[in-house]
Amino acid sequence: MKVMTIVNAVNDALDIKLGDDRNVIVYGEDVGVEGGVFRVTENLQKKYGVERVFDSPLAEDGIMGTAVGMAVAGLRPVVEMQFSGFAYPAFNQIISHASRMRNRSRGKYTTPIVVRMPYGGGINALEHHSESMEAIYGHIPGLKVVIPSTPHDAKGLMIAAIESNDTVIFMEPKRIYRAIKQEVSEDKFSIPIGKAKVLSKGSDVTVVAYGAMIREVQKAMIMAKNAGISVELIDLRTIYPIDRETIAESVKKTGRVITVVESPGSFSVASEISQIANEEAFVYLEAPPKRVTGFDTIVPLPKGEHHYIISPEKIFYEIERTVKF
Amino acid sequence: MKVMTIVNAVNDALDIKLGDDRNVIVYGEDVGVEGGVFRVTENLQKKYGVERVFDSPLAEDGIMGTAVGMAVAGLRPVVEMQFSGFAYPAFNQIISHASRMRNRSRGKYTTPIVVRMPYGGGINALEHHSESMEAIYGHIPGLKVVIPSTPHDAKGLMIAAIESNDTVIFMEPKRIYRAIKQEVSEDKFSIPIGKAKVLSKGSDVTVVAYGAMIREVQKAMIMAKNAGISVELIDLRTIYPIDRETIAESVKKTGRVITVVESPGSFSVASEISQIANEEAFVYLEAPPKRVTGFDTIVPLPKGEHHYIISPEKIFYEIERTVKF
Amino acid sequence: MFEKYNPLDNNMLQVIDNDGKIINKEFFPNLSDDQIVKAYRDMLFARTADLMIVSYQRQGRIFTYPPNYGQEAIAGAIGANLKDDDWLVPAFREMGAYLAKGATLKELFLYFMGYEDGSLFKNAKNIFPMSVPIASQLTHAVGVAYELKYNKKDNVVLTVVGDGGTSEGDFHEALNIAGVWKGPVVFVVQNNQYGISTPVSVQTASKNIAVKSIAYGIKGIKVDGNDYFAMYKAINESITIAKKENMPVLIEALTYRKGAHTTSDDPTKYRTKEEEESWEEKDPLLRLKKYLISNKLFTEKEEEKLISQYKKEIDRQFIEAENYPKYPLDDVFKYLYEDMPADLLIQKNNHEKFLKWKENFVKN
Amino acid sequence: MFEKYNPLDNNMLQVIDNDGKIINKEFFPNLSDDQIVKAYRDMLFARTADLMIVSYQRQGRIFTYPPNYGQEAIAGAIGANLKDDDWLVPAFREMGAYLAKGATLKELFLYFMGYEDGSLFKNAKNIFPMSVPIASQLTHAVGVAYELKYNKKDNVVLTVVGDGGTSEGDFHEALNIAGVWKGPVVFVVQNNQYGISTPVSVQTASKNIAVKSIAYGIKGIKVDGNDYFAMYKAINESITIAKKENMPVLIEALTYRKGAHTTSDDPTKYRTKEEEESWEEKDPLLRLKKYLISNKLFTEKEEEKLISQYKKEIDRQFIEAENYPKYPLDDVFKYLYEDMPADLLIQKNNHEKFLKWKENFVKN
Ligand SMILES: Cc1ncc(C[n+]2csc(CCOP(=O)(O)OP(=O)(O)O)c2C)c(N)n1
Ligand SMILES: Cc1ncc(C[n+]2csc(CCOP(=O)(O)OP(=O)(O)O)c2C)c(N)n1
Ligand SMILES: [Mg+2]
Ligand SMILES: [Mg+2]
Repeated sequence: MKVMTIVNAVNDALDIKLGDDRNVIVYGEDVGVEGGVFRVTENLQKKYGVERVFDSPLAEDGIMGTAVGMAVAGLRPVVEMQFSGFAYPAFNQIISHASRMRNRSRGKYTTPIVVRMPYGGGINALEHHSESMEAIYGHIPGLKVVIPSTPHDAKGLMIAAIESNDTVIFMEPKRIYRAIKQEVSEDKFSIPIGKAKVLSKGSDVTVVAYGAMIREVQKAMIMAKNAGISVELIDLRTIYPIDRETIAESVKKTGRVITVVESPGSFSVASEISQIANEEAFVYLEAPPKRVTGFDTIVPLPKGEHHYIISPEKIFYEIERTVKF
Repeated sequence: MKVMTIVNAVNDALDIKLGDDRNVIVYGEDVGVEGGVFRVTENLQKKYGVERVFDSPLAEDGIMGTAVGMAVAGLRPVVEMQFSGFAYPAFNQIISHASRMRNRSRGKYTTPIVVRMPYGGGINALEHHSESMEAIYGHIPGLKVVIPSTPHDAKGLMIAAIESNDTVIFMEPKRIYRAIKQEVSEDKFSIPIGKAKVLSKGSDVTVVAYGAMIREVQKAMIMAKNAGISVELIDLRTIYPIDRETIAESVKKTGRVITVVESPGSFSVASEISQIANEEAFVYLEAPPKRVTGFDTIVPLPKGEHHYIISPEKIFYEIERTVKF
Repeated sequence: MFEKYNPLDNNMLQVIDNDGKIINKEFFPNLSDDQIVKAYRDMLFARTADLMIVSYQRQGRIFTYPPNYGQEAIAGAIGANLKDDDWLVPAFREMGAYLAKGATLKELFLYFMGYEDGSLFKNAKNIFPMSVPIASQLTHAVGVAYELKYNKKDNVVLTVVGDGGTSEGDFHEALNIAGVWKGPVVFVVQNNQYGISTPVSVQTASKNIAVKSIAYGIKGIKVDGNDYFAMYKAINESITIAKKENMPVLIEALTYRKGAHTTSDDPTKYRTKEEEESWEEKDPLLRLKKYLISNKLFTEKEEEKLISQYKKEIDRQFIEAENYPKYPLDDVFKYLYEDMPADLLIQKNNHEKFLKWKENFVKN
Repeated sequence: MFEKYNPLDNNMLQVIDNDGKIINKEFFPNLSDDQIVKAYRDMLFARTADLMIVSYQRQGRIFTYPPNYGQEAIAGAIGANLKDDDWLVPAFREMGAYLAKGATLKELFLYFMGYEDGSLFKNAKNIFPMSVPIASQLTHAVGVAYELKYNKKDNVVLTVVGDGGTSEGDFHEALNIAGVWKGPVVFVVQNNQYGISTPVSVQTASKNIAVKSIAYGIKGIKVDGNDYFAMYKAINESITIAKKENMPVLIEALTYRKGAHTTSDDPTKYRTKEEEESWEEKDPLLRLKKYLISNKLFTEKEEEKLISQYKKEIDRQFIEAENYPKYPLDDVFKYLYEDMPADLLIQKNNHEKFLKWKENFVKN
């Protein structure tokens, strides 16, 4: 066991997979010499050489397109989009090829690609550096979309992502890249993609969240506890394929569900979770499925970001209202 | 009044706006000489000249980016993406600039752009020619997303879109491009963006749909009528900003809501409508808000498309189940 | 070759003239008479199939199809040069190359009839499915080249795009990255002078397309795409250089799309009869046939016989394709992921439940 | 100029050497002594501000900032050439050009402090906000050029991008479309040899960046970006040609980013001291100052005085920016659409309700 941040954990996972599979290739903007602007790929080029870990030209479409080609030819590329806000030039390759090659070729060709991208707000960044567009990826057939919330999960999910023969969009909550430290096994282990995790058992209300929002919900849960409210917290971990079962089971028990996401609320993961509750647990619902989300606005620049960011108080406020409904 | 198809109606709207505003510029792949692969821009180049209606290079990113530049400089570009499945190279310009320039420049610069794109399945097309990705655009702050279902609406909404100072994604249901004929006024008129329309009053269940699905719902409504079920049909017309009020009012009355969309169901417009029903009319709900959608798969090639396409029977089946819930 | 045909001078590699006469011995490719005859027969087969497909389409027996008519020398030369383990990353207008790689007509028919199964190319090695989003395939080829280089394979990847496709950002990113990464990749631009209705003059103001290689530090050459020998030679040398020097090459193959863009297109809307006619004598099959006949390698009679034989074969495969089993519901779901997610299974099951209900409903 | 400095020959336009001596009279720009002194003072102001911003950042008083250090001649020459009604479509590392167009330092401070208001440039005409997604601004400039041509305006649009940005598809689409549409647009590539940690050799294998103009049928030239006179001359002539002939021009300005990529970057990770030092004598301010001093137009004393005067002015504006009013909740919502949609209003109202609740909650 070793104390790791999410940065360390992802780095460790990449290290392990680079070590045990010669087909794993890591590239992207500044991931080689520099080790990534967040240092997630630090030291990997030194250890595995410039052929396996390298800087690409500043060309996201090209990064993604070459990854599709490499993957079809048998490699397992793990590419980095420097920020999720800069992944859009790669969108065509993601939606038109990476997610479709398997289906298009009736399984003859697969695209075992991991697309890493730091996402989310709360780091006082410039425009385009704070967005959370996971719902868009979730809506694209053929993709898996994974978001860890802890170092342990980041490592296990990253290993699973690299070992998956499907394309995985691996979104890293940069706000907690270094904020959470945890003892993580140095061995190779993986966590199944598509399985949510019940982080806390509770009886009054189910809260579904993921990524950096988990920590905020946990803060809100202290307030809830003081108010005598028992919260069941589910860490979704995978946006798609979504774990209906875990959500359904919990909502059937609590009769109430709140989803907390950083993104704009309309057409968000929160809307989806609510609808799953409708479909799976309607007769159990004692209050409307609730969403706590960002506004349907652009994430403001740092001086305005506090307005946008979801506070523990806001989460607690909605928990209380939902429980009192 | 004149009998028009949606193709005619959009053409007429473009004609009127080209006629009354010198700043309107129409361009895209094959929209000039050819008049568009669906003939939506037919004759416009002849009438308004090659400077105002013209063929662009095969470069969607460039089409969209130049439109942003033109718009900031004072023009009102109406660009065509030949199919919505080929709009993804323009995605970065849409999400990073067109939708943001106004907010970024604190209102100093606006981007009155209309992005026309035929979308949707049911025309026995090659891959990428049948998709419905409106939810993705709906999730992007700063965009308006419009989908007409009749020639009359197509004309009025297109005129409103061109006159709007915001960027409008105007998605045209190509399956009914020529299938629906309707008397439409030859005068200039506009229909407000953001307002849904109640197409049929009913009391047992609310069905929300748009685009080519309206006609399918109407077929299902005949079956429903035979089964003694009274359906209230809402044509959403605008995906964003969404008309909560009209939905809320109807669901409060009927207590039941079904949304019919062609896209994959997860993270779809249907999930959003259900959540709006939860938020606005929870205590009135007598059955779980339901979605009738495409599968979370890639639209199959023509020989498999009948599996994917939503039939009136399927809609009726879900109406009946919801009413009997 | 690349020095002599410097695209900056707008020179074009040509080996035979419109009468099939050799006008450029130096670059006549190293091909036996048998190989040349085979090349012609392959092109003839492709053309015969192409024309038949257009008429199948008119009969409503297949959906939209992009004719290859007039461009067969390019696909032919590609197909003749690629080894089994070489990769082909196609666009969608190079049937001859598919067939040479081992795809069957039947599969192509299935594809245009609307079955994904038509993209499987069961017995063909190292060939990508057709790529519909213009130019998006080019970066795939660069990724494949990376793998070939990484694993020190003695193979090449060849990819194809149209003149219209050169306007896309993908074209730039692919060629630019290829220039930096190096690797055995050959880019062939089929410059058929139109992207649907849009002439190449609307696509770019560069002197020609081959010259764009300069922007990427790779080699480039403009070739008469209707001259089989020139195309064969250019591709052959490019493959050699690409493999030996890990040097990407851009080939502009100048040709003309004699047919419509697709079966839903009407070219009379945007080009003149005169223009179309001016290309008749440059027809790639005509020119090669003239060469063969004047060298006593082939006769019109043989051609007639071949065509009727090909027609039978093509029809046989077409009818096989028409009798292909129905598209099962399962096939909509089962190829998206290695393991079908629970959500998809639920959706499938629900749909099957509905289908059962529907059977009853329709009965009543 | 474009013939003499053909990028194919890898020639570079230079007017003064490292000692500030004129080595190329032919291309010495038509500038009065006063204009030259003003140019130097503007560059000095920009550099002084730049260095102060970096130290403000270290003090935690602003957020991430991309230093211009070492590249001031390019922005200076741009700024000096653009008229009020000309358009500037910037990237984010050309402060001098912003200021020349009428943006204030205070606004730039606000931007880097995290206010969108800092992008408003209240009194500056025809300048786009900074563009963070690399290279995405280039097509905007082409659209602006379309408008200028369409309305027969006698103006130009100039846009800026980095060497890294030339790898993006946007670069290609912008220059290619500009070549086809023509129009008065000048593209300036600030080739500072790095995109964050990535050297330009990883971005492209082309001989230089100016040579990429050939791929688009537009004019191109490579210029010493640390030579104010060369930059002025190149931009001036390019603007003339762009306006007169509707001919787009690509200028590669060769320079060196003496500072870090941004204040969060540490260049020692990826470049050597020797390399950094080798650029010291090529510093654009140093060279221009040598010219001025040897021509008796300026003294070190004046410089000292100016710097201390500038520092006061910069600090004044900085403190003004620091005292800028709080960012109201309304500002998050009100600029997205011309009329606020009902949904946004509801979201704002709900949030305000929560804030009221929170006040109480925090009290208890
Ligand atoms: C990204 C994208 N945009 C638009 C289309 C629609 N489209 C199909 S073929 C075509 C023209 C292609 O021209 P070219 O590259 O010259 O190839 P050709 O058809 O002439 O072989 C267009 C615009 C598409 N398939 N993909
Ligand atoms: C599309 C996009 N991808 C990645 C980034 C992250 N990023 C910011 S600056 C930069 C390097 C830019 O290099 P260059 O174009 O040479 O400009 P310079 O910073 O040297 O002025 C990168 C990769 C971005 N802003 N936009
Ligand atoms: Mg073409
Ligand atoms: Mg740079």
